[in-house]
Amino acid sequence: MTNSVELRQKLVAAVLQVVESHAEELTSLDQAIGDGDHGINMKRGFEAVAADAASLTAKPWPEFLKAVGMTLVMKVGGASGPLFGTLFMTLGKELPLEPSQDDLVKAFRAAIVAVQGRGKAEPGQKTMLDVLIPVAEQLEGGNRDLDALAAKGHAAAEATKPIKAIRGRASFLGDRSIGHMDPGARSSALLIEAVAGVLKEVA
Amino acid sequence: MTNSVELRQKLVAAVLQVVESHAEELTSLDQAIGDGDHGINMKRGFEAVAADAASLTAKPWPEFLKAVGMTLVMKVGGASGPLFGTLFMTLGKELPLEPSQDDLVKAFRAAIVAVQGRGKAEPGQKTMLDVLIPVAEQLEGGNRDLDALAAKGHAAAEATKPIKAIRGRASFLGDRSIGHMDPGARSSALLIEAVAGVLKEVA
Amino acid sequence: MKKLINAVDTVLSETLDGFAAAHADIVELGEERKFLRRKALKKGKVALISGGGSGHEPLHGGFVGHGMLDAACPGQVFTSPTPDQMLAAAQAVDTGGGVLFIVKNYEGDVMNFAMAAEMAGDMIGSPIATIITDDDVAVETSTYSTGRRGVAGTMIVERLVGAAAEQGQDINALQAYGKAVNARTRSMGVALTSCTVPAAGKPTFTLADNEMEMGVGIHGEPGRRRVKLASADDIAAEMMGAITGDLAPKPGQQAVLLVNGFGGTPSMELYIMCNAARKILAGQKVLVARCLVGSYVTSLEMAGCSLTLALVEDGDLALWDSPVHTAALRWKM
Amino acid sequence: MKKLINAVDTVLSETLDGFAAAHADIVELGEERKFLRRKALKKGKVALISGGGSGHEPLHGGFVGHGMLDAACPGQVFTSPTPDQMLAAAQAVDTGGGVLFIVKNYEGDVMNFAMAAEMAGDMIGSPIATIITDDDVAVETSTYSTGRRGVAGTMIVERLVGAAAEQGQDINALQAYGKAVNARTRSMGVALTSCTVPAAGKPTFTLADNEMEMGVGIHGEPGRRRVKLASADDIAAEMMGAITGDLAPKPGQQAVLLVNGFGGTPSMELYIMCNAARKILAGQKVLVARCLVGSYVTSLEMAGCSLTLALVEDGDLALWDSPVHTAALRWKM
Ligand SMILES: Nc1ncnc2c1ncn2[C@@H]1O[C@H](COP(=O)(O)OP(=O)(O)O)[C@@H](O)[C@H]1O
Ligand SMILES: Nc1ncnc2c1ncn2[C@@H]1O[C@H](COP(=O)(O)OP(=O)(O)O)[C@@H](O)[C@H]1O
Ligand SMILES: [Mg+2]
Ligand SMILES: [Mg+2]
Ligand SMILES: [Mg+2]
Ligand SMILES: [Mg+2]
Repeated sequence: MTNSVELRQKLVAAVLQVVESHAEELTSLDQAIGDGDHGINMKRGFEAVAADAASLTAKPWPEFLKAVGMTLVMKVGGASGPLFGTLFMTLGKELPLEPSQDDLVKAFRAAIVAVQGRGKAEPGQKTMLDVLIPVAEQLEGGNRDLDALAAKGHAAAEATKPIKAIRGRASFLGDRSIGHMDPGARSSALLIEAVAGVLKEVA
Repeated sequence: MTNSVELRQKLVAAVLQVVESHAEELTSLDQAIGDGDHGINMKRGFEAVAADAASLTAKPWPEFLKAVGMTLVMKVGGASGPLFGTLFMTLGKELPLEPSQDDLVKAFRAAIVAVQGRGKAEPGQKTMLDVLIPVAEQLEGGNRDLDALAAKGHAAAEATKPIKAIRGRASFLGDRSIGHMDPGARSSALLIEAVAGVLKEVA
Repeated sequence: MKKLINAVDTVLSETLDGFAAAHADIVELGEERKFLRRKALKKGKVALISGGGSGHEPLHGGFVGHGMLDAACPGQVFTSPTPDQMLAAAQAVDTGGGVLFIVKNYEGDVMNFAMAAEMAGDMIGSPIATIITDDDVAVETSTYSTGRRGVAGTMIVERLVGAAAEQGQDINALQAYGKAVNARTRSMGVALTSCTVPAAGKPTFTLADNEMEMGVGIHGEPGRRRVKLASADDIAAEMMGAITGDLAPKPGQQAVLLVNGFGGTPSMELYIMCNAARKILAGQKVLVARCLVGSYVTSLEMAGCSLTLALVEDGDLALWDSPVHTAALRWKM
Repeated sequence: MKKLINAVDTVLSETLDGFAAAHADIVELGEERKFLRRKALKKGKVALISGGGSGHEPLHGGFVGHGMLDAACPGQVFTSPTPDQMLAAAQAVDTGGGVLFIVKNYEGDVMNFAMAAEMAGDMIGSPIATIITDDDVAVETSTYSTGRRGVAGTMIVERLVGAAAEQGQDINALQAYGKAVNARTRSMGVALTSCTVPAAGKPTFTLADNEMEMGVGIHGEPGRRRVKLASADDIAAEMMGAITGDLAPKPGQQAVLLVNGFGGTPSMELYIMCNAARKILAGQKVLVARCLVGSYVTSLEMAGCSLTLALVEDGDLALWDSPVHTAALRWKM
């Protein structure tokens, strides 16, 4: 198995790659039911993370994740900045120096709870939570297959289409938000797939 | 022959009709090389004349023409308002109470001179003068055939196309004014045709 | 995308540089362009800080100066600014009287300002308080949703609270006053065309030649419904109807009327809308005590406008009329 | 045609009604809406009257008030007003000091104002004088042509002469001063889109998605040439190049810079152009003493902007800074 610095480098690279290659798609999704900046925001944030990769990945897991979260908070802006920032920062706060799989599953749930606290949203309101929570539940249910995890994320993102948005800018659309995939759900699924891909590769 | 009140009424009606039915065309010509208001301006002016027709046509020829000119000055605005206004006002000033054909020819020339004074333009600069002057010359040359007069006006308007504008808004276009008919030349030709038509009818 | 720009990436920085240079008598640009601040601070005065995504100019930077804001934090186009910006601004303009954030009700703005307030800790010695503006009646409120958006009415809150701050009111009084002004201010907008976020490169939405978006937000977010283009009078009637239906002004009530262009609509049309709105208000015996007509809270080059009505109470008009000197609003100085 | 209007025929009258109502503290609408006049006149002061086709708002009505114009005569959209309007305005605002017409150099405007001056006769007791503004360098001058157009620089003439009139200068001095200011003021514009005269119902011209009209006038009249859309820096370089090429400012020369939006261009882009223009001027060591950025002399909803540079001499800046209170320009009152 790769050493953990290398693993963090791979994760940073993979996440940047997926966000950059899907930035336009995310922006298009946000143009349909938001304000058309989600891809631009995510790209700006993960580019900042990647620009700082050398110093960030040298830190141990908790510090690395907290720093990634803080970078996202300070660079992404919009709604997704504080939310993804909170997700990563909380992961960092919750994880021990040498996390086990169980630690990861627990920390992921804690991070989601923090995101809910920050955004005051519930599942079923057409947000990133509608991907994060089903994925957490599958993990908690004991299925830790990485492909299945990625698949779950994408299926959950797909499943935001029929939902009427209650939170986020899409909520201003009311019924007209129905039929469109939530941009933050899509980006969450992409991030999960990217992370799963790296973990699978090094497993 | 019709009495002169009736003749003035017919002239007012004919002139209004030709301006209204060609307003869009005149505006289009002005959109190509000016500011897109010539048809609108002419229509506003001659509608005001027509609205006042009862009182205007009751006046004798000199007063009638002066009043038409003053109405145009006060209602048309733009470059064409003072110019057509001056044309009609000068006709009124120059004509005797019972004008002969010769009086008309002389007054027309005097009116053109006044228009030149007002607008500081010379023939060949792509303006209404390029219709008014050739028509005056044909009259002065002894050809008083009304159809020929109308034809001369239209031919002269057509002949403004290759001219590079030196006066009026079209002059800002420089070489790009070449190839387009001057809107004021076109409206002048139309007015001449309308007047000739009425005179022929009552002749 | 047809814009007078050099590159998509430098739109914001060049805008800020141009703005700071043009208004160097009143404002200064903070380090790394994190904020625009008022040049002359007043010791002990509560510092008013606002901010939000860019693309709404002159909001908020155009309202930095005497009688309005002490600092404004510009986010990327239509993207809320980040907490480091509010923190840097607060450090720069806090003079001991406390810091009051004025935040438009969007989840992004609310969360980023909230994180800044939480992170402030020891960095800012003074207390921090927040006013959230949510004047957009186009959004139907519901307990589950985010609530109404903060739109053009925000500038009325900034003006009145700014004037009160200038007179030395304390942070609690200002926060209470700002909330009260917000509560009697309502807006609604209509778009005739979309706008293009430079980085996106194509219009946020599309409208057919005979369509308008009624109840549009200031980011080109959709509103109540997409309908056929109507006359100025009919549009004003629907917007004012929603506003006064919600505010229920009594006959004889005084108000400030703001007819706000979205960026691509010229002055003539705004005055036609002003005329239409005033006729409606006159019919309801609402007295327009002050009237602003212009493009103050925009959505890039979107064509359209919003109407805002702010009911005024004792003292409001005196504050409104007090000296103000900002790039976009100036009188008596 | 997508506009916030009720009917093509009432665009002007409703605009004027809305404007007069919104700014009732400063202006009044004359009979039959022939002119907008300043509410409070100053006995013996030279009366400044301007006017021209509508569609350039806030020019000229937005500049009626203390320190600028005494009256403005609005013509139909893009059509110069008629002599009866100038005569009625002159009768209303002449207080014995004489009447000074400020006229943009278009044949229509020049002829209509000239006819008014000729007709004034006994109606106006005081002398009448005229200043013609012709600041548009896009038009190559030639002895045979009409000469340069009067564009955005006109507002600088109106401001400075207005300030001088307020200080009691006589009509001959004001006329000479206005001519001098005009002579050291130059402008040039660019359009990214056309505009639509309401009564015409369709755009005056069309530009492809990647084209701009360099040297455009304020009625959508074509300018020097139609070219590919360029960067803000390149556009500013061409426009400023033409301006300074003509004015030939010396290093250290002070100037007023006006970055003027044409109606459909938002604030961000104007500040980007401002930034670009200032960099060029700094390179030539021209000192921007005062800077205005906004949509002051427009062409309906046309997207684009103009740059204006006015070289200043002794006393100009003091006049510029003196109190002004109009709908569109206001300070120190
Ligand atoms: N309150 C919230 N809770 C959870 N997720 C949210 C919330 N508000 C917005 N989101 C997520 O953020 C996404 C939008 O992010 P982004 O476009 O970057 O920010 P903004 O909406 O401020 O422009 C939405 O698609 C949604 O998934
Ligand atoms: N100086 C001039 N002398 C003679 N005719 C002129 C002059 N200037 C303009 N014109 C005529 O006026 C016409 C334009 O009229 P119009 O469009 O109504 O006014 P404007 O140019 O002010 O918009 C031109 O086509 C031209 O024939
Ligand atoms: Mg978004
Ligand atoms: Mg014309
Ligand atoms: Mg956003
Ligand atoms: Mg015209």
